[in-house]
Amino acid sequence: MEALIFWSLSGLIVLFALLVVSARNPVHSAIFLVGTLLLMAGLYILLDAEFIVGVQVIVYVGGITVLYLFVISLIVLKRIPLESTLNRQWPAAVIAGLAVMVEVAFFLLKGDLFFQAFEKKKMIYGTGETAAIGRALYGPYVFPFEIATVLLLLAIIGAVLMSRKPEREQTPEP
Amino acid sequence: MSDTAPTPASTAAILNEDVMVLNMGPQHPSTHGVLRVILKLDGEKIMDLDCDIGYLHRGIEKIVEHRTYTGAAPYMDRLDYIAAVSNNLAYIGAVEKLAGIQVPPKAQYVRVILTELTRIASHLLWLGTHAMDIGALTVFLYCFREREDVLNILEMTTGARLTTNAFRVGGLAADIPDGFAAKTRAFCDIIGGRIKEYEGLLSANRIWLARTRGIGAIPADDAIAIGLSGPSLRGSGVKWDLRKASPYEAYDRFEFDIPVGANGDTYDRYQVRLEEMRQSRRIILQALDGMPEGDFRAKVPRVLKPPPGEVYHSIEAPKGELGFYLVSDGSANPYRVRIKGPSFFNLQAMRRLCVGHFVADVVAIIGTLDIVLGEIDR
Amino acid sequence: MASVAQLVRKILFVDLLQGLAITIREMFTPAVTEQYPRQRSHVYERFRGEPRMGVDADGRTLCIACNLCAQVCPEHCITVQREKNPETKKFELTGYVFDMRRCMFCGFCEEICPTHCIQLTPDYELARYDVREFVLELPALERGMDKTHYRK
Amino acid sequence: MLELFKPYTEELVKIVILLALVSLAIAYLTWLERKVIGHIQSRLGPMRVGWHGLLQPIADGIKFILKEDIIPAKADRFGFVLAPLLAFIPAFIVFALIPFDGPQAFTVGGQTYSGYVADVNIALLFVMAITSICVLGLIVGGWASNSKYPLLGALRSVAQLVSYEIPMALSVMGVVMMAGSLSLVQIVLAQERLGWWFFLPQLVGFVIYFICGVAETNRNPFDLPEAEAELVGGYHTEYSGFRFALFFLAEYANMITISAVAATLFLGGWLMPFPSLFAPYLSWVPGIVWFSLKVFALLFLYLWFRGTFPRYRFDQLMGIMWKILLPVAIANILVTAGVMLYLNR
Repeated sequence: MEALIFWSLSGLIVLFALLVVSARNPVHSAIFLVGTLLLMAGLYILLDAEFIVGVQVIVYVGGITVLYLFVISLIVLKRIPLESTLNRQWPAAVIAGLAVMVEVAFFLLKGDLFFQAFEKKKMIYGTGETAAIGRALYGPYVFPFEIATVLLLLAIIGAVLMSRKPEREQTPEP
Repeated sequence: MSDTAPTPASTAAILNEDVMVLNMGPQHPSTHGVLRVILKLDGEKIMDLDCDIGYLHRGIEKIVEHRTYTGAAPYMDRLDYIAAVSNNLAYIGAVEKLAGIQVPPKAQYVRVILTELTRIASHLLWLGTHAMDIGALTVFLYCFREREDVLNILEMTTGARLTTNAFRVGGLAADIPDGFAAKTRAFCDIIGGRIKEYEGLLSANRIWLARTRGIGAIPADDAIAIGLSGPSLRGSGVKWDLRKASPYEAYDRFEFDIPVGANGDTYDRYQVRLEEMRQSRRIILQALDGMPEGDFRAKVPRVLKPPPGEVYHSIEAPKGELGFYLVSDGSANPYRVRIKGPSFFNLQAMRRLCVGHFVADVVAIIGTLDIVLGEIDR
Repeated sequence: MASVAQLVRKILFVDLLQGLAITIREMFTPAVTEQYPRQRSHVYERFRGEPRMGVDADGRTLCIACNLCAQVCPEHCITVQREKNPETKKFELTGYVFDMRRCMFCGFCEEICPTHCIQLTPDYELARYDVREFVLELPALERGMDKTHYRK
Repeated sequence: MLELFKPYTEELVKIVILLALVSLAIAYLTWLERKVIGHIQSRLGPMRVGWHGLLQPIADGIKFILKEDIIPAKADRFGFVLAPLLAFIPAFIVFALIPFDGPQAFTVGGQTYSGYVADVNIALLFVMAITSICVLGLIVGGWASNSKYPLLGALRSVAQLVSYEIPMALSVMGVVMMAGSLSLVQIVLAQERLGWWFFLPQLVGFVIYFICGVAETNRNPFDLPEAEAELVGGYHTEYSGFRFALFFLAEYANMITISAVAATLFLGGWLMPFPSLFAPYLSWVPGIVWFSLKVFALLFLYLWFRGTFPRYRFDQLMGIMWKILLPVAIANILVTAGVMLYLNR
């Protein structure tokens, strides 16, 4: 049963990923991206990582792709012509893709070490998954965690500053 | 459309920026008829707007040139169809002025009662639709419930609910029916409490305050310059009411106050109209108490041929100054009829009130101006 | 002090609760709805609805063919067809057409009629499927239009 | 293949029952809304189809199905067809996680069954996650209609829903901290152990949650995405027939979800009120009845609000969220944590 679900999910993920890059309409791409991300959440369920499932859906589907869609629909509003997805950047994309594949292959073949380390951590921080993540984040990893929050805060402030319009003269009051 | 055209700088900004042009109307739930507002938006902020009118043009001013003086009166009901009695009064008053007809006091009192009832009905409809534009559905139905009482009184007295054709040159169509006074008093008894009810739903409500305070504010000078009249003008603090300034009918015999606002924003206009309803109630009760006996109609020749000349007669309609300019060439038909409708002038303030606010405020501002397209387009 | 009280009221949603109290009270007051075909609203006798022509006790028309109604009608929707009787030197009615498509129910005709023949009656259910049915001739005016009284 | 599903028979049966019940509940929620608002406005609401309009929802459903399916010529067909489903399906998935009754709710043939489909240990997080998917339906629908009013409505709704998710998630954190679990069943059991429902200690959280819930479901006074006065109909202006019905059903399903989650988190789920007082007399009442009563009370609040309040403006809405709800929710978490630390010292 599990294998069946795994393989069907994986196949669908690959299919949707291909659709994401091949769809001409950016909104369609975003919709397929949602499908990909949701199916990946399915994989996490198979791994018994429920917390990650929730976070995956909230952050990626409910947050990030929604913002993608938000921005895309604003841009499409201005009638930017649809472009083919195969443009001059394709050699770079091929190289990047190959690099990722090599990485994945490496972990598949030699990755046991990392996974063993993770198992150990799991034993240390307990089995209740959400609580374990919380203990880990506020225990040994509190410093990187806080660094990440500060970085995100900076990013927000930067984004706000950049998106602020230059002070235009107000519409004159007659 | 108005004297408040944008400066070239902001026009350029409109052309260059990412402006979305949004056609609001002529079929739109909140434009109160067939008004088309062309909005130029930056996001949801209004950079500029233009009102396109004329979708309800019927050429009433021309039509009535081919009607007799008396036969033209029903057409005036179709101007501001929400306050048909007021239109009728203004037109009939103009004809009487032109022909020099004295109206018996009883007719004058009944005219005052019916006109003030119409003012309440008109303000009720305004309040209901205005509140509904801002999202308060329920006030709309409460207002219509009370308006129904007014319409019943009108139906009982004049024979119609909306296009009443209430008055005749020289007085009334018929004497007041039995039970008129009782029914009117009964209405006056409930309306005070009902106005309190609307106030309970709106006046202190934080959402209502947020949506109306400071929205569409216009100082008194600008309001006068644009030509606002009626509650829209009084909201800005100008104490100008034709019932006091140049009393017609029997208004000089009644005691009432003219409510004025302070800031000229949507909330002030709302308060002014609510208070006007109370004052109208006061006038109605005084008129009922002091109702004189006598004829309800003066002797008027069957074919009315006023002497050549011209006349301007204006009254304080629920929406503002409603004036009729009549030119007579001595025949049975008016030579020229020109209507000064308050809604048309009040609509001029749209751009002045809206620019810089949000799309959602446009509906609030259209609502607060209390326009009726039948009168704007004529 | 007043502003503190105001703030407390705001935090406790006093203004909103006031509105909620009004609506819940209204919820338990009887509705004013009239369920139209089942209940008919009271129509006052002055209501100007369907036009009718009166007849006397013998069933003869009250109309004296004076043509005043046709003259006073602002929309010219009345046509009085009449002939002068050479013996009595009086007009006699030969036909009467009331074009209700153009009628705006102003009531001038019933007001001017010297014999109270033409009347606008309180009947308000005037909807018809065929616009030709709105051109009424004398028999229809005396008999009344074919009524469709809506029922449940 | 059938063998594979054998272990899940209980769940499948429950899902079928749940789908039927929830669909019925949604249908009658529309009836209830029309009735309640009708009476608030001194009207009667539907009266013609069945006794007091009781069959009205069914008549409406038939009407929606029989209506012509219109897709605007310039609309994006793919998105236009997909959007109602994106809004509708997640709204129904959530019900699988809601405990309508306790772990030993029914006894059928000597075996006890629980009053929920699944007890997931991150159920609350999952509910939040699934409801956040609904947003996609709105924005895709608004965009795919290729019309200005729906697009404005969609942009508003996305900004509104994404923002209000934040204080909403924060407002329930106090409950999670007090219960020590994200599982909805465990949260109710924690309230049973505590002896009082969480809305007393977490009153602030409850109020914030409910306000956010009203905003999340686009209901008055936060119904800007579909503010008919300004935007005609909002993101579903161009929709008609059954596709519109799907959006409509999703909105009402979301209302029920929000109320059900609120009842579970703050009002003790299937628990009886004042057990010391009522337990001797009312212990025969199944927990699902209590749960339904609580959900109904919250739904009535929704309808009552709609019958009373005007509508906020968009910028004011965002201001409320960022300037009031978010800080208060965070303060609520800090205070709860502080008190808990003090008590557990």
